[in-house]
Amino acid sequence: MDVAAANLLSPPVLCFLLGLVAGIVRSDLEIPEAVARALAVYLIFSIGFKGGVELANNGDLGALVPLLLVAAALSLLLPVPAFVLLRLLANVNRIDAGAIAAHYGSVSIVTYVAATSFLQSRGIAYEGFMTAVVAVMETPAILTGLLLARAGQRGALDSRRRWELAHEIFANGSVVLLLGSFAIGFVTGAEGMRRLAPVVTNGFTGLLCFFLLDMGLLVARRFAGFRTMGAGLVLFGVLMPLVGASAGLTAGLFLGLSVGGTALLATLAGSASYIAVPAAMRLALPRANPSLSLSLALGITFPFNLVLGIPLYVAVAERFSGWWEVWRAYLQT
Amino acid sequence: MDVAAANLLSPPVLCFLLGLVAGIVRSDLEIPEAVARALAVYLIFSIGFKGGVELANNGDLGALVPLLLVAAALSLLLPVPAFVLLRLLANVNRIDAGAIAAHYGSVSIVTYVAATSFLQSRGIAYEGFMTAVVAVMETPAILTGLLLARAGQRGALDSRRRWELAHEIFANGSVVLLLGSFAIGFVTGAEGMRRLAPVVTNGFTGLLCFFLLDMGLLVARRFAGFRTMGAGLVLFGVLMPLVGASAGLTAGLFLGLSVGGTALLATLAGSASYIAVPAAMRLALPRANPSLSLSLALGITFPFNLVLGIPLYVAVAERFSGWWEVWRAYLQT
Amino acid sequence: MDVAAANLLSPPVLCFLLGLVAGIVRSDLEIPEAVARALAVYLIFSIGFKGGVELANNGDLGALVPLLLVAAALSLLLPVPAFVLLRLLANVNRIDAGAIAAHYGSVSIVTYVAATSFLQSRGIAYEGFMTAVVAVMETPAILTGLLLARAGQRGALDSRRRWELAHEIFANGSVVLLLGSFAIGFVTGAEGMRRLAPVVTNGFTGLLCFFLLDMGLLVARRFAGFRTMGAGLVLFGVLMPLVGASAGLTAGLFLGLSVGGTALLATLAGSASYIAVPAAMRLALPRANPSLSLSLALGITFPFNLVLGIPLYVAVAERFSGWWEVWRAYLQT
Amino acid sequence: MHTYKRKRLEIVVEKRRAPAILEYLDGEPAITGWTMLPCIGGRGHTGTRLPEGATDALDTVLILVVTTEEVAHRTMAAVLDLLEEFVGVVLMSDVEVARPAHF
Amino acid sequence: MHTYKRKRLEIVVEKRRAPAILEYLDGEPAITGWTMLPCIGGRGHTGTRLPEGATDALDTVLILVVTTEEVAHRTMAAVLDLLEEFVGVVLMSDVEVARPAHF
Amino acid sequence: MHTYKRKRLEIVVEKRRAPAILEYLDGEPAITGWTMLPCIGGRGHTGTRLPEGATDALDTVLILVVTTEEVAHRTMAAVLDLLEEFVGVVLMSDVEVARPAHF
Ligand SMILES: Nc1ncnc2c1ncn2[C@@H]1O[C@H](COP(=O)(O)O)[C@@H](O)[C@H]1O
Ligand SMILES: Nc1ncnc2c1ncn2[C@@H]1O[C@H](COP(=O)(O)O)[C@@H](O)[C@H]1O
Ligand SMILES: Nc1ncnc2c1ncn2[C@@H]1O[C@H](COP(=O)(O)O)[C@@H](O)[C@H]1O
Ligand code: NA
Ligand code: NA
Ligand code: NA
Repeated sequence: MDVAAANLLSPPVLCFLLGLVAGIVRSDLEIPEAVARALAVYLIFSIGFKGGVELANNGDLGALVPLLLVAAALSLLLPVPAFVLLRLLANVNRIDAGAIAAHYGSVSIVTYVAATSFLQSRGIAYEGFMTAVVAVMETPAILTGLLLARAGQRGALDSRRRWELAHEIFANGSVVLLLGSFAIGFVTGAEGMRRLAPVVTNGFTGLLCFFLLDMGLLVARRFAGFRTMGAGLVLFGVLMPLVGASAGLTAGLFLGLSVGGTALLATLAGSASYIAVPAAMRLALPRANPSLSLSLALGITFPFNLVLGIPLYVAVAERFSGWWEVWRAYLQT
Repeated sequence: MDVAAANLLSPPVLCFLLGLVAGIVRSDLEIPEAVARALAVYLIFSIGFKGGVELANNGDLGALVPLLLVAAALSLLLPVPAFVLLRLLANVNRIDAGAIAAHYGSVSIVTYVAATSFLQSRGIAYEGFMTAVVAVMETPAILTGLLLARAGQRGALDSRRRWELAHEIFANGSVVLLLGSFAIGFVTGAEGMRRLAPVVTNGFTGLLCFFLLDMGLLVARRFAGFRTMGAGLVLFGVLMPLVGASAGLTAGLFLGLSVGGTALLATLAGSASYIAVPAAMRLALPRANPSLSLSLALGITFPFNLVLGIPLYVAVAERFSGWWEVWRAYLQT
Repeated sequence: MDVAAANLLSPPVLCFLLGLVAGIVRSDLEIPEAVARALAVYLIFSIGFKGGVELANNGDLGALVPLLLVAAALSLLLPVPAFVLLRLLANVNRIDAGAIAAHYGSVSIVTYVAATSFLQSRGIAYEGFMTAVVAVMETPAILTGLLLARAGQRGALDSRRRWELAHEIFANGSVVLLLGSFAIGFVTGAEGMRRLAPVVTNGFTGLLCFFLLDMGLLVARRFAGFRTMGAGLVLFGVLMPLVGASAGLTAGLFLGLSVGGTALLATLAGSASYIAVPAAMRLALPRANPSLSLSLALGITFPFNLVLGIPLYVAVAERFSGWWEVWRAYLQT
Repeated sequence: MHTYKRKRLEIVVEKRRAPAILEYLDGEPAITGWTMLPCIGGRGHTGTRLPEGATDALDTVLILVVTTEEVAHRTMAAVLDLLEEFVGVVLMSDVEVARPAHF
Repeated sequence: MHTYKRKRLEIVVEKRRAPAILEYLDGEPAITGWTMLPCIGGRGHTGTRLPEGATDALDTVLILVVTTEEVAHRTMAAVLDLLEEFVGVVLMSDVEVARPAHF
Repeated sequence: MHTYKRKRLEIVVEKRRAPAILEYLDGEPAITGWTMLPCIGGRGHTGTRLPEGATDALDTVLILVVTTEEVAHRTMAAVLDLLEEFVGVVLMSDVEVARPAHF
């Protein structure tokens, strides 16, 4: 309860709500697109860079490899329950279901950023290498979503299209930027941080606020589309993050991550992409309706996670953290 | 004299002059529109947020309600002398006169920001809730301007248009943003400030400089239109801020505001809107010539206030502050 | 070697390389144009302002006048060897050769900025008035380039075109901004710096990183054009900066500049403009192929200087600094 | 390639007025789509508009609609009606398309 | 002023698909040039697109090509082919130019 | 809806050259207006232009003018003259308008 209030009353979440209200009353408030896109670049660069620096400073990489494998597996597998839920709950065609499933297997970087910002304001630590997890979870889901959408269809992708798609997945702007800034942080370490801290650290919360203000405006614009969407889809939009987050929580506890790390893995698994995957889907599944997946990922799941999900995942992680050790100890007695 | 020099030699005013010079020599220097608009969002958010935090910290709200009422009355009434002056001094038609009058009843947020920046650099205190005054003064003038323009005309606005207009007034982007950020500042208080200070406080003067550089460029572009405007209109552009500021000064002294608060109220009353009102006028009075009102508000009154008006209002407020108490004491003896 | 590694592993250069890699793998990573242009305004303003403040603080202007004269002469004369080299090495027509030569006589502000950033990180001092040198070197080369291109042609520019061109040269955005911000820094001095430091100083390296990320993306896009360009031109792109830098080094040593100042003069002389001159060339030599000069200046010379040139010039300046005094002393014995 | 005749409407309006036009287009079942392009300036009976920096009050957009001749005439009349006293122009011209069902 | 008849093609496609179209145009020797304009929204069979803030996945552009009638027909067919199942429309109309060698 | 025939000129020029063209248009009393749209790239005899990041030296714009046939021909000639050796193309086509006094 306390956690939820602390989240709700933080400047970033309040800015999101301000944007939401402005959008709902159809205010002409607007953050120019060019600036919103530059802010996205800034946020991704900043978390990548900070993750790399942290890894360089506390180079405990022991837990990293299993974590990355589990994270990739989560991204690869989560589209399956998403696809099944979509076909059960809503009257969505195969192609759209596959496209939506890909969004939910992948991750929302801004949701992750909001979660780290919340953890920091609460003084809860998390593993520095979590940023690498974000990068690893971004794209495997695209493959699964594509397979689900195309299963049983006549032709496979021709080789040209397959190449275009592989390219889209690996050269996706947010993946390249995240990995690249991570590497730069790792290479330049404390000295690099000293030089970039005023921009990537001090300015972070303030600029996140402006980005979330814009997100609120966009989410409100999506609301209009809900009437035509049906209750089944809306239900999916709040159910699926809980499914994903549960998987992420379990994995985090199982891997023995810290409370913060577990909450972040849950947040990632429970979030849905709206930067990397929508772009890839335009090439992978051009016939899929982009409004549908964006309305779900941006209009329902993002605000759900930002306002309710994140504090919930943190609270649950706090509650269950250590259980695994207890259980293991119990088993060994 | 000293005050005027201090104002003139401050980086924000010098940046405005640099923009002005660049514009006058038709340099191709340019701040991209998208960035100028984002800077406006930043400035409005920052003053709103800081005002809210200040109010939360020193919650002396006693003087607030009468101040807000007086401020709203100023905004509602100032279009009347503006309208009369316009009809007397210049050959402006009814509709344009009403539109221009609305601009002058409302306020210029950037002029206000420049005034607070100047007060701060001089170490002159002002009431934290002045930001609420800005919000309250933005829109009442639109109604008066509209009534003046339409007086004696056949049809009133039909109900659809009336609704559109009411919406434009209350959901106007800058009003929503100012009130919203004020609320966020008030709710998150000192802790919110700690997190946002690097952006909303430390970066403020620097970013204001860039915004004013762009303003200088825009003002210079307006200069070309003056030839066709006539001396009467130009005269109006420097006379009306003095009329408004006098009313604001009187009101501030009467209400017992601090020196800084009085100077700010004068600045607000003496300034003319060029963000909120031009937008509203496109719906309220689409036939009004937008070039005319923008040339006046942006091309004459804004630079006048920025360069001469602000230090003048501060000097007068310093000179007369306390007179009201003296006079009241005198009356009571 | 050490110097080269320090340069290569600094965040700004790594960000450039990240952009380069992203561009080469054709990632969809993008910094919106409007933001890139605003960042350019920011960088130019910041170095101008800081230069002005420094000059106000340590007002040793003795060396300034000869330095400015020498710098202007470098800008005016360097297009000549550039033109000759182009005609010798590559099959470039007169007009294009003149246009390219103008770019190489002029300077690249971002290269200069990267060099100062590198000097600062190494703790190497340089004269505060070097920024004035940048301003002085920007435009004389345009005249020489134009003369070289037009030599032997029938008609001279008609008077209207000549006027347009003079205007373009003196009212060029980057020249006006650099001189203007220099003046503002000089006038407001330490107090101005106190107010603007969070933006123009603390934020500098971080924002430079984003700008260089974008530069990397643009340079990579230029690579595609190299196939059609021929080896002669590519060779010119790395030879000419060495010619220019040698001239700059010699001049710096001769003038008795500090190590940092000498390295900066070499960097300026060795760099090629891609903001001021391309704009002027559209009016001066509209028939010149802009792709050619930009591909050279941006695609070859800029990365060459950023990655190899700067540390080389610094190392050489360190090595030879003081020789001139030694030699003079020797001559006098 | 065989082509089919259609009409092309171009509507220049203030950005703040565009939603009213789009709402009309979206409510007309015979119209299958539209495309909106930004303008960076213009001149007409209400004077010259150039980019205004911080305010987007004077921004205009161009809305392109391809549809059948009959619908185009009806839409032109309706849009001119919607414009009322607002700023704007409507242009019509001939166009050929390859996929007739699409427009 | 004497003018010459040409055809004008307008191609509305997703920004991410534009490079494939431009590559085709650049590879066709009979086409002397093109111009690309940004769109800020659109509606068609695949729904409504409005600016999406941080992601440019749904951005569209308009590509304008002026060429001879024969080449225009050929290009229209080829571009529709390239579009496959991708989003987009192709329009053709008459245009007059003054410098025939230029197009 | 009854319509009237007019001509539509489209002028693609470098952004830095646009003021000279607009100045001409504003000085021609028979021309009642124009609309300017931004371009994000183009190809022609002077090579390919794509967005250049920090410099706007290569930016182009499209200027749209609707006017009578006679004025259109005169304007086309004048604009081509103004372009001299500068980069740019001028297109003319038919257009119908509803309010003849407006153009
Ligand atoms: N003759 C014209 N040719 C092209 N565009 C025009 C013309 N007249 C008006 N416009 C456009 O329509 C807008 C509104 O025109 P108006 O309502 O006449 O002020 C102008 O800002 C221009 O963008
Ligand atoms: N009838 C139309 N008129 C103008 N533009 C259209 C029309 N139909 C489609 N478009 C444009 O083409 C894009 C793709 O259309 P579609 O493939 O039908 O979804 C839309 O987003 C619009 O920008
Ligand atoms: N055939 C064409 N079709 C469409 N636009 C063209 C064509 N040729 C040239 N352009 C446009 O006009 C600009 C200048 O052309 P040019 O002067 O031939 O280099 C190009 O950058 C294009 O934007
Ligand atoms: Na997920
Ligand atoms: Na006022
Ligand atoms: Na040089």
